[in-house]
Amino acid sequence: MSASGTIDSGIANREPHAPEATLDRPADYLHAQSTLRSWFLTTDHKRIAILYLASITAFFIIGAVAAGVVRLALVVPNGAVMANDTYNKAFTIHGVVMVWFFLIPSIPATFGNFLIPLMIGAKDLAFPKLNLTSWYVFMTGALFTMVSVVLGGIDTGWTFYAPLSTAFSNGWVLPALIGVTIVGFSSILTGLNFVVTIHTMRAPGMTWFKLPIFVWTHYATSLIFLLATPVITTALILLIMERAFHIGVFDPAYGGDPVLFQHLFWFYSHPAVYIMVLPGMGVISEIIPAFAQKKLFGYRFVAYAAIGLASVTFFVWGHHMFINGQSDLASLAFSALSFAVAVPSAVKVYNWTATIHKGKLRLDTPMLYAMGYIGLFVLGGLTGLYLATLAINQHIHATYFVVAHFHYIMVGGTVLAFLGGLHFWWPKFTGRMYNEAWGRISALLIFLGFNVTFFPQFILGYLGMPRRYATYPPEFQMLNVLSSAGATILAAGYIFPMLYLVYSLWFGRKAPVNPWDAKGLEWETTSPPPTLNFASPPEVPRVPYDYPIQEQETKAQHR
Amino acid sequence: MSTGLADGVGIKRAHHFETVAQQRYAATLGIWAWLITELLLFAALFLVALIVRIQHPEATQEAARHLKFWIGAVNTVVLIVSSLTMSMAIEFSRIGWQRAMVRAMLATAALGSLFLVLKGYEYYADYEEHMMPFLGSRPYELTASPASRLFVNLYYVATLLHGLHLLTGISLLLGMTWIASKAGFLSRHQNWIEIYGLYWHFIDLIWIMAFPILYVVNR
Amino acid sequence: MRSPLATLSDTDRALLKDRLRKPVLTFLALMGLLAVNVTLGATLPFEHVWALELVVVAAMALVVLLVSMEVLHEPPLVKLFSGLGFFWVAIMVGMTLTDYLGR
Amino acid sequence: MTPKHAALELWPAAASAVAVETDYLILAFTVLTLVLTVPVFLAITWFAIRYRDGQEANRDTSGIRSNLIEISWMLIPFLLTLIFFVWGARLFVISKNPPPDAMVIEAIGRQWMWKFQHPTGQSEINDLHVPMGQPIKLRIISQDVIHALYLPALRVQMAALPDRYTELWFKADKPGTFHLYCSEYCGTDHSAMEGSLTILSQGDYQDWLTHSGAQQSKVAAGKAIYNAYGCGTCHDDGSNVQAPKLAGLYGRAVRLADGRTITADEDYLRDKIRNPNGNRLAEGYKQIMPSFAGVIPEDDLGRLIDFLKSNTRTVGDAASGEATR
Repeated sequence: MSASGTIDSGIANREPHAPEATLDRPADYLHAQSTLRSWFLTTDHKRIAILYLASITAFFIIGAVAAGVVRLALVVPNGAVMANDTYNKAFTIHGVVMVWFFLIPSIPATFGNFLIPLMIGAKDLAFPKLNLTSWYVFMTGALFTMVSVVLGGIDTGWTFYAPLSTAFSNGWVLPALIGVTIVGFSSILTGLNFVVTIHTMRAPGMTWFKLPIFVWTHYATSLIFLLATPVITTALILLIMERAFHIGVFDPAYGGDPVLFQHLFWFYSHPAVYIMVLPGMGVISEIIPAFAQKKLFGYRFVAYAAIGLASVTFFVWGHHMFINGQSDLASLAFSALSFAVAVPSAVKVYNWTATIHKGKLRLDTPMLYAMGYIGLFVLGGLTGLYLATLAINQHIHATYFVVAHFHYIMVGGTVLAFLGGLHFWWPKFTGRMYNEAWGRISALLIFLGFNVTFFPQFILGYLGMPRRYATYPPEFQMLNVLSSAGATILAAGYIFPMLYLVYSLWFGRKAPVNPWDAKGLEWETTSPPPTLNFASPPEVPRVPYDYPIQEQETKAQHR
Repeated sequence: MSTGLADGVGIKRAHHFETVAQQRYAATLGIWAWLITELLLFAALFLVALIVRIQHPEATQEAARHLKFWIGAVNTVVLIVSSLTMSMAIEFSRIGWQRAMVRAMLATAALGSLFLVLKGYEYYADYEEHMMPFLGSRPYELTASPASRLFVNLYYVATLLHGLHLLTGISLLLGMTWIASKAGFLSRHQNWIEIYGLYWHFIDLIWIMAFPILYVVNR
Repeated sequence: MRSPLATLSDTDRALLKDRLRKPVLTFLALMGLLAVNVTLGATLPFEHVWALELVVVAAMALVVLLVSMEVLHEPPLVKLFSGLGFFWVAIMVGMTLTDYLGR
Repeated sequence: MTPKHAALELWPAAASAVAVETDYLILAFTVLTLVLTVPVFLAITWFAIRYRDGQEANRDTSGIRSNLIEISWMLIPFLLTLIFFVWGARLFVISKNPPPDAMVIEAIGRQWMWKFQHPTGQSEINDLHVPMGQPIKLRIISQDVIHALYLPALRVQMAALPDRYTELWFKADKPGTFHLYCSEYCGTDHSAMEGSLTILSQGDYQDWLTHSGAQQSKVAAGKAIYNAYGCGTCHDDGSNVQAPKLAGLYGRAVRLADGRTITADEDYLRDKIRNPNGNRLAEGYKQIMPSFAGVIPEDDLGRLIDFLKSNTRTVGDAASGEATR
C-alpha cells in the first residue's frame, strides 16, 4: 500500500542544514515552531514524547552510573573499594531511578505518546493538556527524588520496606518517597489518556482487530497504570506519614504490621513489572513482522495475551513474599496463580518465532534487538517460574538469582525493546537515518555484554550469594569479576547509540517516509510527521500487518 | 449522559476531535478512568483499616467509640444534600437554566464547605479529648491500648485525604461557577458540569463508604 | 427571571418537576438508608450488626453509582468502567485476606 | 570459623535431604527450561540464516490451522510447569510442618548480628552449632527491622519479623561448616550480618555444649557485638573521631577530666557504656557518646566487656577490617 497524500523526502544528498521543504507540505512537528516556549508549553503529543525521551535518557544515565558504582564495588569481596553505606546508597539510587524514572515511563511515555495517535489515525491524544501536565508532574516527582540523592542519598533499597525505611534509615527518605508518590500521578494521567484515546480517537474504520499489537499492549499497560498505581500511592502516603508522624500502621512497636506494607507495595509493583514488559512486547510485535515482511503469526492470540497478562498479573503479587511471613495458604495460592502467567507469555514468544519462520528476514539493527529480546525474555520469564516454585524460592529468594532474573526481564526485555524501538522509529521521530553499521555493532555489544554481566549472577544466586551485599565471601569473587567485566562491555554498548544517534540528528541522511517497508499508519505520514499527524485522513488498511507474506487463510480471504 | 439537551446547550469541539459526540464520550470515559483510581486509592486505606480491625479488634472498637459519631452522621447528611444540589445543577444545565444552575452550584460549594467546617470542629473536639496520638507534645488519651492509635491515625489519614479531595472539589467548583456565570457558557462547555458532577458524586460516595467503615461498623 | 418558583410558567414548572423528580427521589432513598445505618450504629441491636450495616452501605453505593451518576443510562463501556474498579478492589482485598485469615 | 571453599564452584554443598531434593527439583526445572528454550533459540538462529532476505527459500506458508498450534503451545508448557508447582508445593508444605520432637533453638536478629539460644541455655552470636540427624526448629524474631535467616546449605530461609515469631526447620545430615546469612536487606552492615552454620555429630554437639559452647565463643561473641554497635567507628585506633581508643584500655590507669586517676576495670567499662555522660569523663575528651543503657541487653554487655578485657592490644587490628565496612 503506498502512502497517499505525502511526499517522499528520502533524498540522500540534501544539505544537512537545508531548510525544510515548505512548498508542498506543512511544516513537520519539529520545525513548526522553534522557541523554547513552544517546546515547554506544547500540547503536541509528539513534542511531549521528545520531552520525555530527553528526560528519561538523563535518568537512565544517572541510574547506569549508579550501576557502574555497584559493579565496581563488587570487584573485590571485602568491600575495600567503598564503605558499606556508599554501596547501599548506590544500589538504592540505581533501583529507584531505573524503576520509577526510566523503566516505567520508558516505552509508554515516549513511543506510546508519539505513536498511539499516529497508529490509530488520530490528530492527538484525547487530552493534550493533560499529557503535558503529566510530564510536568513527572519532572516534579523527579525533582524531589533528585533532591534526596543530591543531599546524601537513601539506603533503603528501592522497595522501601518498613520499618527499615520508616524508623531506622538515616537517609533523606522523605523527599524520595514524596517524589515517587508524585511520579505515580504522572503514570496515572498517561494511562488515563491512552485508555480514552484508544477507545474514542480511532480513525473511521480502525476497528479493535485492526489495531497494531503495540496499541493493544499499551492499552493493557494503561489499565495497569490505572488499577495498580493508586494503591502504591496510598501505601507511600502511609509510609510518609509513618516516617514523619509515626502513625504506627507499619510499625511493630505499636502493633502495626510491616508485612502489610509489602502487600500494598507488591499489589502495585508486581503489575508494574508488566508496565515495563508489555510495551516492550508491543515494540517487538511491530519490529518482527516489518523485518520478516510477514504478517504477525496469531494476531488475535497475541492481542488477547496482552490483556490476559495485564489481568493475571494482579493475582500473583504474593510470590514476592513466600518467606516474608505470609500465611502458607496465601503462599500456595499465589504460587499456583503465578504459573498461569506462563500461558500468555508463551503465546507471545512462540508467535514471534513463528512469524520469523518463512519470512524474508533483514537483520538490521532493530531486528537484532528484537531477536536478542526474544532470547533474553524467554530466559528471564522461565527463571521467574523457578522463583514462583515454592521450594526453589526458599533457596534462591533474595539471592543473585533474583537479580539476574529481573535484569533478564527488565534489561533483556524492556531496555532491548526500547533500543530496538528507538532505532526502528528514529527515522520517524527525527527524520534522519542513523549509521547502520554502528547500530549493529552496538546491538551485538549489548547482547554480549548483558549476558556476560548477568548470566553469572544466576549461578551466584544458586550458590547462595544474597543480594544487596556490600561484602561477600571470597569464593564468589571470580563470578563477580566476570559480571563486572561484562558490565563494561554493556556500558560501551549503551554509549555508542547515544553518540551516533545524536550525531545523526545533524549529519544523518534524511529519512524517507517508510525506510523499512513497514506497515502501519505511522509509516504513511511524513518523517517527521506534521503537527496534526496526517496531511489528509489516512486510509485504514483491510487487515493489520498487511505484509507481502501472509498466512494462507488470510491470503485466501483477500484474493 | 446527555439526555435531552435544550437548544443552545452543548459543547464547542476542540481541534483534535472529529465530532462533538466523540469529545463528549472521551470526557466521560476520562473522568470514569480517573474515578477508578480514586476508588482504589481509598480502597487501599479501607483495606488497611480492615487489617487493623482483624489484628486488634478490641483496640479498634475502643478507638472507634471515641469518634464523633453524630458529627459524622450529620456530615453524611450534608454531603447527600450536596449531591442533590449537584444533581439539580446538572439538570438545570441541561435545560439551559443558567442562573438556577449557578445557584445550585453555589449551594453545593456551600454544603461542601459546611462539611469541612464540621470536620474541622470534629478535629478540634478530638484535640480537646487528647485523641491525636501523632502529636508528640500532647499525651494520648487511650494509653492503655497502644494499638488503638493505629486506627485513630488511620482515621486522620483517611479523613484528611477525603477532605483534601473535597477542598480541591470546592475550589474547582467555585472557579467553574465563576466561568459558568458568564453568557454563552452553556453553549460551549455544558459537559464540564456533567463531568464535574460525576467527580462530586464520587467524593460523596467515598464518604458514604468511609462513614460506616470508620465510624459505624467498628462500634 | 426564572425564580422564585411563583414566577414560573406552567410549562416551566412541569419541566422542573419532570427534571427534578429523579434527584429528589434519590436523595430521599439515600437519606432513608442512612437513617437505617445511623439507627443500627447508635443502638447496636444485635451481635453482628456490622454485616447488615455493610449491606446498607452497598445499597447506598449502588444508588449513587447507578442513579446519581447515571451509570444506568451510559453505554456499556462506561458501565464496565464503573464496575471495574470495584472488581479490582475485590481482588486486592480477597488476595490479601488469604494471608491475614490464613495465619 | 568461616567455611573454606574453592575459588570457583558451581555446585553448592547440600546438607539435608530437603536440600538434596530441592537440587533435584532445580535440576529438573533446568532440563524443562532447556526443552522449552533451546528449540526457540535454535529456531530463531536457523530461520535467521535460512530465510534471510536474498536467500532462495520456499516461503509458501503451509496453511496449517493456527488455532490448534496456538492452544497447544499455550497449554503444553503450562501443564509441564504445573508439575513443578506440585513438586515445589509438596516440599514447601514439608518444610512448613516441623515434626513434634524437633529441638527448638531461638534465633534473634538485630542490626547487624544473629543471636542463637540453645534449649540448654547456651547462646552464640552469628554462629550456629547444630547436631546432625535431629530435627531442629528455629524460632525466629527480630528486635528492629525485618531480617531473614538464610542457610544456603539447607536450601531454606525465613524472615525475622519484628512483631511475631516465624519458624524454620531442618534435619541436617552432613557434618561441616557452612555459610549463614541475613538475606533481607536491613541497613548499613547488612552484608556483615553473616556467620557460619556448623553441623556436628550428636556426640560432638554435646561436647560443644558442655565445653566450648558457653566459654570459648564468648570473646568472639563480644567482638561481633562490638562490630554490630559500630563501636569501632569511633574507638578503633584508626578512627578520626576524637574518642578514647579502647585497645589495651582494660586495667590501665585513666586520668579523668576532674583530675582523678582511676583504673579502667570492669565496672568502669560497664558504667561508661551505659552512661557515658557520667562524672567520670576521661581527660582531653568531649561528651559526644550516646548512652547505651537499655540499648545493649545485659547479657550482650557482659560479652562486650569480656571482649574488651581479652583484647589488650588487638581491638583496632581485629575490628578495623570489619567494623567500619
